[in-house]
Amino acid sequence: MITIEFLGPIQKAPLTLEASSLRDVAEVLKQDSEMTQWLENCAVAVNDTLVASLDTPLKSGDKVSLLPPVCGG
Amino acid sequence: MITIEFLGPIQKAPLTLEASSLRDVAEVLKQDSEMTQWLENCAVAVNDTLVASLDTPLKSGDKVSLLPPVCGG
Amino acid sequence: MLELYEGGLNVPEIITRWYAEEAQFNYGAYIPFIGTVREEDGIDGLSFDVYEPILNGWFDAWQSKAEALGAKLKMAHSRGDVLVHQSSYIAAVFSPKRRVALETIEKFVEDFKVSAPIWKYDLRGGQRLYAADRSTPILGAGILGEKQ
Amino acid sequence: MLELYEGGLNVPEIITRWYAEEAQFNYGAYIPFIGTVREEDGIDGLSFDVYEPILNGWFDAWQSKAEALGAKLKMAHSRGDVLVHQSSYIAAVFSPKRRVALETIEKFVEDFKVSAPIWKYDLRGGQRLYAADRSTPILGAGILGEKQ
Repeated sequence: MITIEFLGPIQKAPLTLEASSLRDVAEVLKQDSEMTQWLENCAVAVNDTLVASLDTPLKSGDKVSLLPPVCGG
Repeated sequence: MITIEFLGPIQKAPLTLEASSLRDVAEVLKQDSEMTQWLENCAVAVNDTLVASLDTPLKSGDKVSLLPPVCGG
Repeated sequence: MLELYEGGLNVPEIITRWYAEEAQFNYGAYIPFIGTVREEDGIDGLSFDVYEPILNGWFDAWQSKAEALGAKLKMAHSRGDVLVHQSSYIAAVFSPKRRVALETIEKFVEDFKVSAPIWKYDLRGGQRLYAADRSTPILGAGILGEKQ
Repeated sequence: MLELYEGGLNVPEIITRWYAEEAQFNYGAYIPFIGTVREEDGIDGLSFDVYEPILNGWFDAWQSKAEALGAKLKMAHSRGDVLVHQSSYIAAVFSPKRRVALETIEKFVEDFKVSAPIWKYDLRGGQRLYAADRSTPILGAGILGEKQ
């Protein structure tokens, strides 16, 4: 099982699901109409490290974080 | 009569002389061997405004200042 | 050093403490950048969410880059609500030399704006509204939305 | 505003007072650049001569340029002796926006180095030695040495 957490303005409780790569995560989130506006502009971190590929493998216990557009300062 | 003042590291007392342009000032200062090292790297101000031409006219009472290379900060 | 505070920053305390902390390390240039909440469009203030684990990693990577140039970085940021005319952000560089300090503070502040995992909200009439139009996707964002 | 002081600057007093002075003017960015005397080549400190009439004119011209961008400049500098690890120079910009602040502080500080009528001396073994090798002729210098 992996955990997905939604940061900042995404008002959504964490999800727990089975996934072996980010591709599986994308499949699940695309079914969620609330998430449509976020998938195209969110960065993704696995265990708090930003990743650049959908092929990033996942193992049980991993944490996937979605980071929407930022504006610090 | 005009006055010439020497700023910063130029260890020289002010001079008073007759001059109708900076060209006259240059003629006089070139006779002064102490000034050789400074004439080529000093900027010149007339009445506290920097000037760019030897043809700058001077009138009685004007103050000419020589500003050697700077390093503030 | 990265410092997070609830609410507006105590700017005098922070910028003078940082100056004192580095006084004996022979830096020739110190440049703090102080960001203050502007009164505009009728907002009461701004509010911030900060995701600390990734912010720390981003900051540590920048600190390593600065150290390679002989420089040092410090940063302070607010969480939660910051009213207009209060400050929410300080980024600072110490460096032996002027050029490195000027170049580093500019790059650090600009990268902060597009990379640091911090989310901004307008405070308006008791509501906290995500500042979507002023926000920037992090470099590499969007992979989950790719056609497969 | 341009402030000259005998000896080293009271940096905490100056940078916090400036921050307070501008607190109600709705600037979004404040960047002070603080220059400190480094211990190097065995010097005891630096010493400065300042020619105030032309410095004021130079500063006023910069202030006008900054105002055209909605920004404001402040500066403090030492006269006389400043020992190692003391500060001799603060330049600061206030601006509504980040980009103008970052660009203006860089240009202002760089132009200061080659234009402000200030002369630097090394303090070494009780002597005050002109720092000729680190000094820059002001733009347009040399007219008195031209062949006629």
